[in-house]
Amino acid sequence: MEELKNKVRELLKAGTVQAVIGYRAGSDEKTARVAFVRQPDEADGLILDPRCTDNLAVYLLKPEVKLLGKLAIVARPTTARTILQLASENQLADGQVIVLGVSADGKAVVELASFEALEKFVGQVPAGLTEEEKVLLAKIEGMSREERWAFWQSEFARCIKCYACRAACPMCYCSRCIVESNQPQWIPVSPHDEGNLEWHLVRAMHLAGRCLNCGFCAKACPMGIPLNLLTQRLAEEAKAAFGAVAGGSATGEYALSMFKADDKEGFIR
Amino acid sequence: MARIGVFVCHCGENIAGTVDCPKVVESMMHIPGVVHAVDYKYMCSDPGQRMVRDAIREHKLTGVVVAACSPRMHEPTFRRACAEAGLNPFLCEISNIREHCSWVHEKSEATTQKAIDLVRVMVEKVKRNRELQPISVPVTKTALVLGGGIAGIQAALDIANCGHKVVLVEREPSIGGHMAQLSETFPTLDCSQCIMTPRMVEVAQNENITLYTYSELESLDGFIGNFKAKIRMKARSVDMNLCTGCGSCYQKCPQKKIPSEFNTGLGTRTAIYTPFLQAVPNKPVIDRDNCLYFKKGVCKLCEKVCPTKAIKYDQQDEIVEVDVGAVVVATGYNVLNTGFFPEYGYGKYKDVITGLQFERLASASGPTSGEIRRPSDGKVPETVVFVACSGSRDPAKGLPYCSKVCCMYTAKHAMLYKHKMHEGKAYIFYMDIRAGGKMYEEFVRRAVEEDGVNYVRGRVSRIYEEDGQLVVKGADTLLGGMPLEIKADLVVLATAMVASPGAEELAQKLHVSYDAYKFISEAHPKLRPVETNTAGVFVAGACQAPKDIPETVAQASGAASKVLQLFSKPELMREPVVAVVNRTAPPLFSTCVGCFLCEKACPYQAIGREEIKARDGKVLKVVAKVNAGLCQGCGTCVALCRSKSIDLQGFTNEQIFAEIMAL
Amino acid sequence: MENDNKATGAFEPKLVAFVCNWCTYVGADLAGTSRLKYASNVRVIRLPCTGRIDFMLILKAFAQGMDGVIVSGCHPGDCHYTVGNYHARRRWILFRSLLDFAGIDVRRVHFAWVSAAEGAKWADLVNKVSGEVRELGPYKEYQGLAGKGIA
Amino acid sequence: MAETRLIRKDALTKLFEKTRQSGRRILAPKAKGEQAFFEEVTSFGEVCLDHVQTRSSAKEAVFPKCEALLRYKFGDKGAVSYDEKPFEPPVTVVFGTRPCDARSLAALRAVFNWDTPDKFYLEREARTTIISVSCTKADSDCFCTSVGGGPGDTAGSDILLTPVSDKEYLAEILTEKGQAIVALAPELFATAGGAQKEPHLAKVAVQFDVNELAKTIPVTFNDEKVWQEQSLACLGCGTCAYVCPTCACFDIQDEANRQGGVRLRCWDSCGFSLFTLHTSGHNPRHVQSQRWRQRVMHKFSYYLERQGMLGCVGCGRCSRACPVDMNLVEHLKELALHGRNG
Repeated sequence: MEELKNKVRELLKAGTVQAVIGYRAGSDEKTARVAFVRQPDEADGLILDPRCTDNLAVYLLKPEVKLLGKLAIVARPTTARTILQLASENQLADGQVIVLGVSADGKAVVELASFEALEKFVGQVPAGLTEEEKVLLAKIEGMSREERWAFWQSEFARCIKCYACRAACPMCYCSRCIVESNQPQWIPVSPHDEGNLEWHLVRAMHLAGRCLNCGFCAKACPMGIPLNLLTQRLAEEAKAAFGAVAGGSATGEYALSMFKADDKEGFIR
Repeated sequence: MARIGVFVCHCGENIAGTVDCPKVVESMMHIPGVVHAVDYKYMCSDPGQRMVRDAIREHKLTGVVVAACSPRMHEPTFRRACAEAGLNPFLCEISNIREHCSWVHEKSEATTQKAIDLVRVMVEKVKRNRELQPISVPVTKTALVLGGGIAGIQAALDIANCGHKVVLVEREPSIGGHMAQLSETFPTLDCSQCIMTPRMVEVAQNENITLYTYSELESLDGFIGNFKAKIRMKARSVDMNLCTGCGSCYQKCPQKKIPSEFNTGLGTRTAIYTPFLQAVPNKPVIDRDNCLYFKKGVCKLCEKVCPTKAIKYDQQDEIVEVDVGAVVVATGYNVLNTGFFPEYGYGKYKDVITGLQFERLASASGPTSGEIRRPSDGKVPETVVFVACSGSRDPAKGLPYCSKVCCMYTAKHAMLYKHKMHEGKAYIFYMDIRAGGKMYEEFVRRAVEEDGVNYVRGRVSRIYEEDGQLVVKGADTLLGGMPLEIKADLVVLATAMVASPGAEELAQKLHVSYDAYKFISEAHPKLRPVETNTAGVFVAGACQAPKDIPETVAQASGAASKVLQLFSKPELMREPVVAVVNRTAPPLFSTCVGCFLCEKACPYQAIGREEIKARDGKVLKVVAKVNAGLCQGCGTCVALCRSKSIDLQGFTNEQIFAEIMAL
Repeated sequence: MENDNKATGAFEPKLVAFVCNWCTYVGADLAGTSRLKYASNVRVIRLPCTGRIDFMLILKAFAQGMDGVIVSGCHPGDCHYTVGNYHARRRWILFRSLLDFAGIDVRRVHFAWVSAAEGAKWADLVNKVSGEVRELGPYKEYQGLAGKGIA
Repeated sequence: MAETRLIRKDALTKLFEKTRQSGRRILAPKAKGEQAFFEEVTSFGEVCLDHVQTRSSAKEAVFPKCEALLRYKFGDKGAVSYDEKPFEPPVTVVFGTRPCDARSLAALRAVFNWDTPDKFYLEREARTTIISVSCTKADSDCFCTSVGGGPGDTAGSDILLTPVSDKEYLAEILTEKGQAIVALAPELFATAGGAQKEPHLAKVAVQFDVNELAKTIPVTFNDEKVWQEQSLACLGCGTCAYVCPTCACFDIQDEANRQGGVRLRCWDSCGFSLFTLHTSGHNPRHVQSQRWRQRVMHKFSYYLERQGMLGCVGCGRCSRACPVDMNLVEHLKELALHGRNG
């Protein structure tokens, strides 16, 4: 922890960066929240513990945050992968952000100034679903189709279309989301059942091959819809079908921008 | 507010026979925005087109839907008619109620309802059509001709003689193709090489033609007028610039027992070789699979004897890239693998040969210098049996199609044999005689009447050997299926013509379609016989379907004229079905967020990047930009774009969405 | 699209086909030229390439009351645009898996390669899909979404 | 009017039955995961009153997230015919609201009955009965007492139940609508005797002086820095507005197909950047700090000016639901301090 604070102080003192995005204590003992550290002494307030799960990469593209100057960011492996994925989608340039990579156990902190270093860093941490997540997915997959439909309908029925899932997702950076495209109006704006189903399917498809499974969308959902299951399912499919895993490199190929001549196609007549 | 006119064609009885056309018209009048709807017997006729033109003027139409046959038939017709009446042609759409409706369903209410639905869908689309302007693209006036047989040679010469550059690519070490292998040609019996070799030389001497032999197409990118071809020049192991073609090398080469491809395995060649004496270019290649040096690391005799030090063992394959505006595919054919009919004993009995092998036997330049001697013992055969349709017209075991040339060349073979061996007996087993062609029927009659060739109508069931003697077992159907056994000294199988090896891969490289037999598909079986479904790629000769020399030459000249037509103007007008990236009010400028995932997916590398700058030159945003010249309008980017910032003219999101909503 | 069989009152499925311009559309033309007969349930929407077929179109078709959807284009290797169908295929693989996971009946979404030469395959495809969807009955689940959740 | 009775907890099952038999639908908190949401229930057994606060507010009953304002059909040539059916929203009992939620109705009504009476809102409200349950516990996000409410506040409720023992609720029957519910099963309501609700109520500390805040907040209006700092973490999602019991902003959408369409009113949020976006591309509130300021100013300043009441009932939902832990009270205190210091 001291290591992190020292690094942050150093970076700010040297003027290498103007702000560091990290975590600080939140409203209660169970919560951590984002910190934008701009003075070396503010580094004292930084924390790094199991509460710190938000994918802070979402702030790297926020215009107001960009105005702070050059940024450093405290990144667990998932956030680091997010940064690489954003890089592969031309949203971040090499050297634009200094990443303070936190090892999976949350102890070691390494300064990663280039994408190459970041790639090595994430390469050491296996990506993919946890056993717990796999069990939950398998549970839904194990349902009959009618049960799955009923399950998701009951979940989606609560959706209020606040788009917190979109706001929290670092990969949802479109300057105009498809739901706001009204010529034509692809997805009904209204939070009725049809509009909700279409929104959640489209959101998931748009993240297919791009989702880093940080879980911020589900955490952000005020209605408790487990919508990260959808993107997890697609991530699993993309991995199984194409060997595609998002966030491995800054020049990574997007699973849907490429193909193999022998991609499986058992379902096509 | 849209003012749409709907024109429903009866197509005689073709549509009106199953679809209630007046009812279609009536239902259109209830759709908002439709101000005029009418049906007519033949909308594509002059009076029909006039109805469209008049209605555009009279009703101030902003869009036209013609409900008729497939847009592939008359979309250009009606778009032209609209343009003549002052309506942008891209405001006209065709609703296909013939091929997709009246021809495939019985007369019923449901069929009429389907027609109504299809037209309504198109009405909703056309309401959202925009005026578009054709895109002009520059044309590279160089043609790529693939295949150096008679088709390729003819096309190359025709194009080159009109002053355009041609790149001619041939897979073998020499041009000439199958025609160079033939002895005499039907129906004139003039010597094939006598008419072929001068044309080959003409190619070599034509300064507009760049010849790449022993080369193959590696890839073709781009689009009509602007292709980029990569050609793999296989390592010849001989420096073409240094070699004078003196022939010392192959005279000294110790590897002399290699079956000659040119002589269809009936003669031999050396490891360093030219396929035949009149080869163009007349410079050898080393067959590395058979060369002692390449196999065992010793020999190098050819290097020693070469007076110009032209032998280069370390030569590598080389890729050359050429910019071309058009491609003529003339890659020819192959003869059917005789493994198809083991009962004929090909491969088992040396004296059962193919028609092409007979050509070499009969050819003055062949392994027997034109004397017809059988392969097994060199004896001049006294009885020769020819088996027509070996594989052709045999859906059960062989191929369902007719190879078209076998009837004629079999007659020719029998005649050539009889001319050289007057006492010999020639039998031809045939199914039907197909001699449709100028002087063809007369030619066959001559074989029967003047040369005494015995035609037996029936199939051969088996060829076997009995006491060292070939026996052909068949039946004569004209004699009530009487079984027939003929003792033969030589049997010639008129094997079917099939696509040349690698035809499928080539078609895929060229992005042209091909049929079930890997013959390249023409764009239209009647009206566009030398075009393919890829603009700028034309087809000539037997790679399209089996055909004889006159037809091949005619088609090659046809393809050449299509190329010349393309080259006749500095620019080519293309349909504006291309993708565009949107523009919005500042500060957004475009909803494109610059992820460039479309850039990676575009099959044509048509998507680039554009900086949007403020007045002071500061870059505000980098967004995708479509190069309209490169874009072919597939729309893959559109489906990929999450924010729908890129759209495809002619098939916009708004249009397709409206079509679905109109279902 | 009004397609209920008025005479018998039996259920007739409503189908839409999104097809590419160069293979399946021409294949369907060929079925016509060959006067093959097939079920009249399907309405064809022509797009340049399967690569252009947005997955949204499939959702919108169901929302519009379709009981089944056909998506068809050139065989692998035959794409007029070289690789549009390969891109489409990847999209379908993921989208289909998502639909299934969300409980949407993937037996109502049919993907097929139909070449310009396969008029008979097209006719057969339409007949088969019509038959299969007829067996499944109207897509009540999806159609039932309309208006649901509006107070 | 107010009458006080006692009702046994186990009698609520019967009351629910009677209520439903009378044709009323009942909305009540139902547990889902770690949260509770207002949903339609068929029996008291489904109700969960264990949570300090439901995630979503009860405004859904009077101001649904998606509400049809108008339905129409297309005829020949697109001619429009309107569905003339009278507006008849369901007769509803909302059970288990907290006093803060009950109080929020006044704030909503102030908006919907302001310049032009909104028949949809007013009709729904007229047909809705609120049976609240006093708070016996609170959490750190609760601040009703800072904005004029309280854990046993009766404002806005038709009946207020306060648990006075494990088995009994003290029932304050506050309005005619409340009486009507009692009348469905008067035998369930016993005389109150001497039961008092105050000892059972949660203790909610006052966190700031709302009157002072009303004066100091406008001072900070032009202090861009403070708004920027406060909103730096804001992701611009609409969650705070959507869970807020008093947020009344809505968007109107027409959804139509070939046959006809419906005009819908859906919730909206001033936190969205598109909320104020003009067609020209100009956005008067073009940065998140301005949008955050709007939200705070609206609730604590503009509402007071225009409606004579606060636009906040202190339920704390926005703080609880915010995905990035933006805490309203914390920010309000900071603003008050800032304003005080000029």
